[in-house]
Amino acid sequence: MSENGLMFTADDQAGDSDWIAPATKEGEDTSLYLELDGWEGPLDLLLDLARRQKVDLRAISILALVDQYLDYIDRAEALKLELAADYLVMAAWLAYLKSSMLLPKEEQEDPSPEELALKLQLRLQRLGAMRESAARLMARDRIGRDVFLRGAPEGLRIDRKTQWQCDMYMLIQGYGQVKARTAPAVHMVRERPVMTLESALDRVSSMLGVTLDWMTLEEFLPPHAEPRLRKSALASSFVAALELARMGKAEISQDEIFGEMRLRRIRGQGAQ
Amino acid sequence: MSGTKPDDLQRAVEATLFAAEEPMTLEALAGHLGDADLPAVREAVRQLADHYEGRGIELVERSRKWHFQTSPDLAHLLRREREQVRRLSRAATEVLAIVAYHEPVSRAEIESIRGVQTAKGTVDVLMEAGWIKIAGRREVPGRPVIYATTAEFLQHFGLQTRKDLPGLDELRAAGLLDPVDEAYDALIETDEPQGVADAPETEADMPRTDQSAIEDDGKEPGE
Amino acid sequence: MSGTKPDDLQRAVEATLFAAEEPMTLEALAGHLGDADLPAVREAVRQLADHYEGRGIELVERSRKWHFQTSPDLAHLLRREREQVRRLSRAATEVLAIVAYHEPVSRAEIESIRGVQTAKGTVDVLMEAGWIKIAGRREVPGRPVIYATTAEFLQHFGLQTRKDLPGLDELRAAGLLDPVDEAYDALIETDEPQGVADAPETEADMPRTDQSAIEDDGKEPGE
Repeated sequence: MSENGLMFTADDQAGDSDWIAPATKEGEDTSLYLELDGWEGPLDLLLDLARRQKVDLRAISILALVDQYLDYIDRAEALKLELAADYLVMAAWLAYLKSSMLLPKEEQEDPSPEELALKLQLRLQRLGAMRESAARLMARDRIGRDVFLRGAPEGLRIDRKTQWQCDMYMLIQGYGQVKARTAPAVHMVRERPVMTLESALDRVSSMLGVTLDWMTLEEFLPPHAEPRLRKSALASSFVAALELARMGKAEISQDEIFGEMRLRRIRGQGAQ
Repeated sequence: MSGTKPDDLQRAVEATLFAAEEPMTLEALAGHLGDADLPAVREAVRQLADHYEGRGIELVERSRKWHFQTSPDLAHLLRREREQVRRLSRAATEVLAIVAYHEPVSRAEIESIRGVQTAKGTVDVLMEAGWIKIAGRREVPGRPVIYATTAEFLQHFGLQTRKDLPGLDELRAAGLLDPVDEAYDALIETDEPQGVADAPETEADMPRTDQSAIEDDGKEPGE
Repeated sequence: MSGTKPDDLQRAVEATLFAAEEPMTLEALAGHLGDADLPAVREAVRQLADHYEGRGIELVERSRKWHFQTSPDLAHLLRREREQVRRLSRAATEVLAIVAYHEPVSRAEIESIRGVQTAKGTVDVLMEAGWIKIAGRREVPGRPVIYATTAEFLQHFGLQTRKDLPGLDELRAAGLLDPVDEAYDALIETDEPQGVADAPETEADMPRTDQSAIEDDGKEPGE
């Protein structure tokens, strides 16, 4: 039993109101209309049967209810109506409940049949409460049925308009930035005083020709040179010294690591 | 009441609510009226609602939003030939009531109250109508989706807040919104203070249509 | 005038006209109200129109048909303009400055002066602000649109004529043409795409395409 088939059948019977209990017309209580499609499951059928006892749901007789339900199912079977499993499961459970209720007290199991019966009653009350609430809800003044909104509202529209803000300073600053950013860039490499390797070679070799004595590297550097030129001269002169040594025109000596580097002409060389 | 000329703010509120296509909160109204003073807007709305009382149209509040609508007692004049309101199936009606009175509520909880499996289509119909929405997940194993009603639901059924649900207080007082087991325990405790020993294991008691998990995918031929 | 309770017919007419999707003639009204007496309907409509006079909405007759409408003096509430003040983006400021100093200029010329591509939205913003206008087309292949500043531009920036714009010499004197040092340049380059320097605007001047205009609309959903 699925309610899918029911979703709209209930409507068909509902007539003008949104909801009425199906097949529950007054005066039919003795011969219950046999139409299982009318119920939303066994609990719904039970609720309907319970209502027929015409007492408060808190005062229904569960035993009588069970009998009614089983009777109903029997008749449906006699008529060869196809019964959904839900209804049969409920019937079996109710039959079990009934037999436990009729058993002597001391043989009862846990949970007791009283508890089961009471809980069934509580469930029926809750379902009944929701059913009534649904009916009351549907009976309220509903938009489009009982109350109506304006047929042709003009509607509200908000147009956003932006007030742009800019001032003179921002303007000319902006222009200045464009100009500054796009001004053709001229890259100038500043002239720096250097001593090239060639001039160092010339200088060192000519100075070596003058004496046979050891001279420190520093002594080959131009005196009074400004510091940056001096650095460059030192580097170039050092390389020149190595070069002269490689050519066999000079010899180099150093007493210790990082010690003073000395240089002298190799005899017989450079005199010519 | 009527009789006095409306002031400028009242006129502006009246015109705005009249022209609006959707109900408006006081805040939205104040914003629309150029950041008007909220208490003043509230007062203007209240006076307008007073003014319209007893007329053919009325100014009502639903879920904190205000709108004009025709008076309910004139429904017979205005019902159109074509029915504007979707006719709900009985299943959908019940599910809606259960969501409204028990919210937030999971599908399993709805099914346990109804004692029958709920077709997915039933919930979908209510979602499509804009009356219920998914309100999150219950932090229990399986993290089932839970449902709650919407502002449109309140609007449609003319409820200012959920507290206005018909009979809500009575149902609550009678414990009819509590689960069966809780109600049973409460009953036992008051009736016979000692009898809780045979307390309830959950749902050992009735042939619930608990197969929802199985049937969920299986059944549900579209309608 | 107002002050008296409306009678049943007035209420019915009021509700019917409120809910109607079209203006209605007196005959249609009478027919709708179950063949009410036409003179009585006419009188009810007249009284209602009286009642609404001076309120935020009014009941008006247009070519023999009656309908409710927002009072004309409150029409501004229906089409509300919301002004927001926003600082011009740096890209737009630069474009504006270029137009001012070089007008009339085409977009290609602006781009060649700026050294970056200029989103169409940037030009649109300046047109919307009313500061630049299309001043014709350059008679070269492609006949590009050329832009010039407007009288509003002069007014907004407090200039008598364009000649009052500071010259390049003055800009230089003010340090505004100083070569930007490398660090600053780097800053500009990283800043620019996000438009950090320029207020909360989306458009930057890097090779963005023209969607800025669209995006501006797309955002800011009404409330």
